[in-house]
Amino acid sequence: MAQMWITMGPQHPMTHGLWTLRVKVDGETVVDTEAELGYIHRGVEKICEARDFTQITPYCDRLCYVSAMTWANSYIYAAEDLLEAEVPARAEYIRLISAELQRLASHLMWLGAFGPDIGNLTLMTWCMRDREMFLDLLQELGGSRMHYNYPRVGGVKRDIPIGFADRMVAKVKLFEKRIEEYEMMLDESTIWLVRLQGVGYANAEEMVEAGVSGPNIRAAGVNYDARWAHPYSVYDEVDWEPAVEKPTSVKGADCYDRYRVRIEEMRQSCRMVLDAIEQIPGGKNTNYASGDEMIYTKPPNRAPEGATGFSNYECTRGASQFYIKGGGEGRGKMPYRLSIRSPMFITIPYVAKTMIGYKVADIPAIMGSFDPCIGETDR
Amino acid sequence: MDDKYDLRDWIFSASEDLVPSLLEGTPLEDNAAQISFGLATFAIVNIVFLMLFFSQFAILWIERKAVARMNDRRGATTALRSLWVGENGVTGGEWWNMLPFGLGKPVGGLNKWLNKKFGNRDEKFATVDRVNNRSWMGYPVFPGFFQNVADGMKFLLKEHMVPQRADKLIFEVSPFLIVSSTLLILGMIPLSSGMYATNPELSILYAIAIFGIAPIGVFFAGWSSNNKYTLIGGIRSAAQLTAYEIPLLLTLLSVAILSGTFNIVESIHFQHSAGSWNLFLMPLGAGLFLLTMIAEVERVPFDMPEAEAELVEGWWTEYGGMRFGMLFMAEYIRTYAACFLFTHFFLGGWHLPFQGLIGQIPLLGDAYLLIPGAVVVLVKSWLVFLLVFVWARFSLARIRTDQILEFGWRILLPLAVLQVVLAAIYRLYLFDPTEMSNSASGGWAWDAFGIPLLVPIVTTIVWLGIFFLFLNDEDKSGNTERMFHVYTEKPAGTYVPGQE
Amino acid sequence: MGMAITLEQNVTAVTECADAINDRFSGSGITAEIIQHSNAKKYSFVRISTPPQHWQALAKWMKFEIGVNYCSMITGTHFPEGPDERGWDVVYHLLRQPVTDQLPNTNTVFVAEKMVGSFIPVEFEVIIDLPNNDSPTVPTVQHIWIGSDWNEKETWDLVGIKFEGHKNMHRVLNPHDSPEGFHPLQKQHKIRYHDFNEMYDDAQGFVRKPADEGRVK
Amino acid sequence: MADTGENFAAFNSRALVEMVGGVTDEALKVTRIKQFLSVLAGRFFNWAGRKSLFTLHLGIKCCAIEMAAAATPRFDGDRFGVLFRSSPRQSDVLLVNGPVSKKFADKIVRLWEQMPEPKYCIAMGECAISGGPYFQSYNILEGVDTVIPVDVYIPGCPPRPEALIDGFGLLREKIIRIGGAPSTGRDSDKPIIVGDE
Repeated sequence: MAQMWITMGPQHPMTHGLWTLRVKVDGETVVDTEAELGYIHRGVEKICEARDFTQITPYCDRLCYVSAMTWANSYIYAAEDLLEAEVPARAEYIRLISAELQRLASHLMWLGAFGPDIGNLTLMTWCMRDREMFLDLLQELGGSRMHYNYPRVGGVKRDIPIGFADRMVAKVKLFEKRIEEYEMMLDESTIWLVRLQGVGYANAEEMVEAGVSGPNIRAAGVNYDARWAHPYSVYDEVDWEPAVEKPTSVKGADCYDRYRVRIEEMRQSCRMVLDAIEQIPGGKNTNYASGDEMIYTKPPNRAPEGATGFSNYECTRGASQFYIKGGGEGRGKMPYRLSIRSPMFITIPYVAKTMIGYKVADIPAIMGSFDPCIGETDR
Repeated sequence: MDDKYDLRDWIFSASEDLVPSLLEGTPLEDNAAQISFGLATFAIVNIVFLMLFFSQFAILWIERKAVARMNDRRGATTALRSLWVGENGVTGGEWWNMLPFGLGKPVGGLNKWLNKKFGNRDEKFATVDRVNNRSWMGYPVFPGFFQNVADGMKFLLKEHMVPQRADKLIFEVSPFLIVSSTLLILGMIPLSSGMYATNPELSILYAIAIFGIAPIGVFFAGWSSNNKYTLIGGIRSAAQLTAYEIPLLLTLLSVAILSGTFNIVESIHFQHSAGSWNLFLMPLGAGLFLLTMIAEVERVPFDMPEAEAELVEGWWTEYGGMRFGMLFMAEYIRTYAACFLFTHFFLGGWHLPFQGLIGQIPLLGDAYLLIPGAVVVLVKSWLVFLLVFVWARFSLARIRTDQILEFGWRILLPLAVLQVVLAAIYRLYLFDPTEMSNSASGGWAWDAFGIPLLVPIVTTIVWLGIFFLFLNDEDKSGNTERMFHVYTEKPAGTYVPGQE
Repeated sequence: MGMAITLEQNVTAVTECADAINDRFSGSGITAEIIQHSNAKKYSFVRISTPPQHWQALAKWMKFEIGVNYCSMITGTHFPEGPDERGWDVVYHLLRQPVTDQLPNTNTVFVAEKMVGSFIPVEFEVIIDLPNNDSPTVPTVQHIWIGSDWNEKETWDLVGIKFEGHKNMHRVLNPHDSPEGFHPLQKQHKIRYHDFNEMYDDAQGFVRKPADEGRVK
Repeated sequence: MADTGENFAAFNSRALVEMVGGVTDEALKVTRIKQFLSVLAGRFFNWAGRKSLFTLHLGIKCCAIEMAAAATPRFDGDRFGVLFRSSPRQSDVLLVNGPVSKKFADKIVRLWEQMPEPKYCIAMGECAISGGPYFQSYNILEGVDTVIPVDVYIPGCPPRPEALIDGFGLLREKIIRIGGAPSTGRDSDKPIIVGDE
């Protein structure tokens, strides 16, 4: 059969969002690919130039629709760099807990979307079922199911409610058992293994060269994580180890490694929040009023002339970075330029090239294993 | 043993009695025999077909609800009740007044009474009302059964669309090719020895031949839609069905060898007369049959032609409206037919489990034997559908195309040949034709060394042993190339270089 | 217990890098200084400012001599009212990551506190000031860091900074049929706000809803 | 008999056909079977059409996640016959769950045109209604109703899955009213808005 181009997207079950993958196939084999982005480009960077530093947080929530909390935190660290704000220790702990709960929810969403990619429909509902547990917990903090607008420059919006700690511990412990259930269903299914193993190799140096980060790199056997390499929050005080996979081939990490590393990351997140809630300064069953100095320090609301802020944050899909230029006459309350680095914007073109040589049926497996999120990609 | 309720005989004898007496004195008198035969055949064909066709809604319902339960959901809950309570209290006006002659008045009265009795009762929250109109006083009756009816009827309403650059003739014809060939399968499936539309001598061959027509329609459909997804889906379908047709044929050949007939009804009689269902004599064959059938009807894990993840909806992407509804229905009829064939070939058709033993118990045994054969067949095939097709579909992932083909050609085909050889050996050397008996208690043709039913018991145990052997044969540390083996580090991150 | 790079490690590595750059490129207009973040753990990073003509040389040197292997983001900014020598600037954020290929069945789990030398992750910020004219141009580093490829495309698409020598430059976020020279993050484009309705008139002919016509938001 | 052009038969076929036809017409008129059938069948088909709303599996932005959540255990839209199909040919409802950018505008119109009538459009979330938080953006349309006629608006950012399910309920209510009317000729002046009781 002659070679032909197939356009997958923008509306396609494989894309997990709105983008187009153009695939050149020779029979069932992928020969060439092209990624086409920008279908939900909203111009957030432009809009944020007309918002003050508190008003930007909701936009950062909406950058990535499955990990709102981590993106908001990422922005907040950049704004704190710009505004030179001090953050109380309790607020840092709460941020860590909220970010890790969000990471659990995000990875569950990923696993749930990855299941139908491979053809396993039950996985979707099971993962979404468990995701609801963490959304409930986050809802207790932020008041909304998805977009919390929770962190503030200089702290967090409000304290953890009374009883949150117990509910969270119960749910996280239940979830640790559920992870074993997933592993039982997936790792012991030969079909799952033959679909993922040996498919979609990507090695570490190539990925770093191309700008891939986060779990996708750790799947290739290298422990590199912004949480310890460019430390923020209190990750050095809680009990965790980075989740790293052993690659089984010189070719690097395959889809199975990327699946495993996220499962392990969920375990580590569980471990982290369980430890953090015990260590939290001020006690886990106290509730400070919002604005209390335990959870919030009022930052200066104007940035000095010519100041910049930068944060390197380990989001659920990799390193998200914010770079804010502040200052300027009359504009001290708003950023002069806010730039967002999205991990998936750089990863998706790379993944598209990774698919070359595999079968058409492997496209969703490879694409899904890298966990694309188009909200952050197109900004 | 024949089913007690010989519907076919009743209808034919009734027709033979009635028709000549009715036609007496008319010019058609000479042809009374043919006419009575024709009428009786028409009646039985319709009865059987309608039974098969409407019991298909049960299949759809079983799948929908079972899947929902596996997914921790509740599943469809649509009830007919909203026909008169409307939605959210909106009933579309007093439609009964639009009926002429005031004939709708009693309907209107009834409707008002029903609304008052079972309708929404102005709950405090409107949403409670909205949600509640799916049940009768809070008790759902066959919840969601009518969802599939609604789906089917809705397709009738939809606009018929043909893609502009499609090959219009083939695009229009291929759904009918698929559907009509699928309906023909139902023609020769017996519901019991007294309830079948037709019983050709070589009905097994007929079933396979008919099963082989639909793939052509699938390929036509995929090609004529002028869409790359459907094209790939159609080609995948053709490749896959070709690969799996041969093991399927060989498996059925072994069934035919074992029971010594190419007729479905006779092979069912054989299972009872010889004393053991084929399932226990050829577990390998049963497994092969199910695997190949899942591939034939294109369900997970062999649903590559409709792989939703990469091929949108596979070869039927471009079909909408009733064409899609018919294709959807045809797929379920094929699945249903596969369940029936499994029931007939391996589970003893209309015979009850342990019919010979339980039937000898006084009173209880008589009551046991009173269960109609059609009910037994339906229940068995629903169970096969539920335990094999639905369960597999919602707990397994999808295999890749090349893996499907490799599995079919390199694993299933040799196994099917092995099964043929085994069946011949069983028939020639382990089978005692003198012990066959078509009585209610059945025969004992599979005894060996004087031990009753030794052959099926040993066969089953041996194959179960082999199955468990393969199940636990994973060498987790030996193979570093990891294909097919779970080899992951756990817990991650505990490995420190230089400390091992 | 969790791990993290300590402040001493960070300061050591940052100082080493800054000194190396200052030594190597002294007198060419390239300066490296150590800046401390004022958020989180108050870590430091290297801020380099370079004239555009030396950027490729600097980039190559950084990649192969001090192991900066990761180009994470590129930010272009428009200063329409800025001085003549700084009408635009381009900021590169680069990272040094101790990532290497792994042999099968091995992995590298770093103990952060024990890392030394070039293994310590460092953050770089490269600032290139461009003169205030209509065609800001920077030499591309697409061939040095593959990761900068799409970043540069995005920067050109949104801000309009031209990357000299970039192959296959095309719009990535804006529609392909956007008018030539339309780069929305340039400051002459106001957002649709209050009185600025000119952004409604676009090439594809999308207009406001009839009901909203002339309404001020 | 020579053909004189006259027909001497007592009952010629044309007269028979005319008579039978006339009688049948009269009978149909008198018994008003057509009216019976149209009312009853219309009622039944309307029920089918509103109970089975297949939704196009189109995920644009945040609301897509809530759309997925609405199909999963806690909310379970399947209870109400809401299924997601990937092909526009097999869907009845276009659920626009995110901002429509200029790049996507003609694509979504094409998707809409690929869906067979009767079809319905639900604008889910602020972005699809009016551009939402991005109303000032240079690349976002002011709501999907600038390009597609919308039947139901579900406000929220994002609306909770319950709101989505309620939106489907209100769409059913609307279908009772409009039946299988083509999407071009509907009363778009009276949009249905969830929560606007």
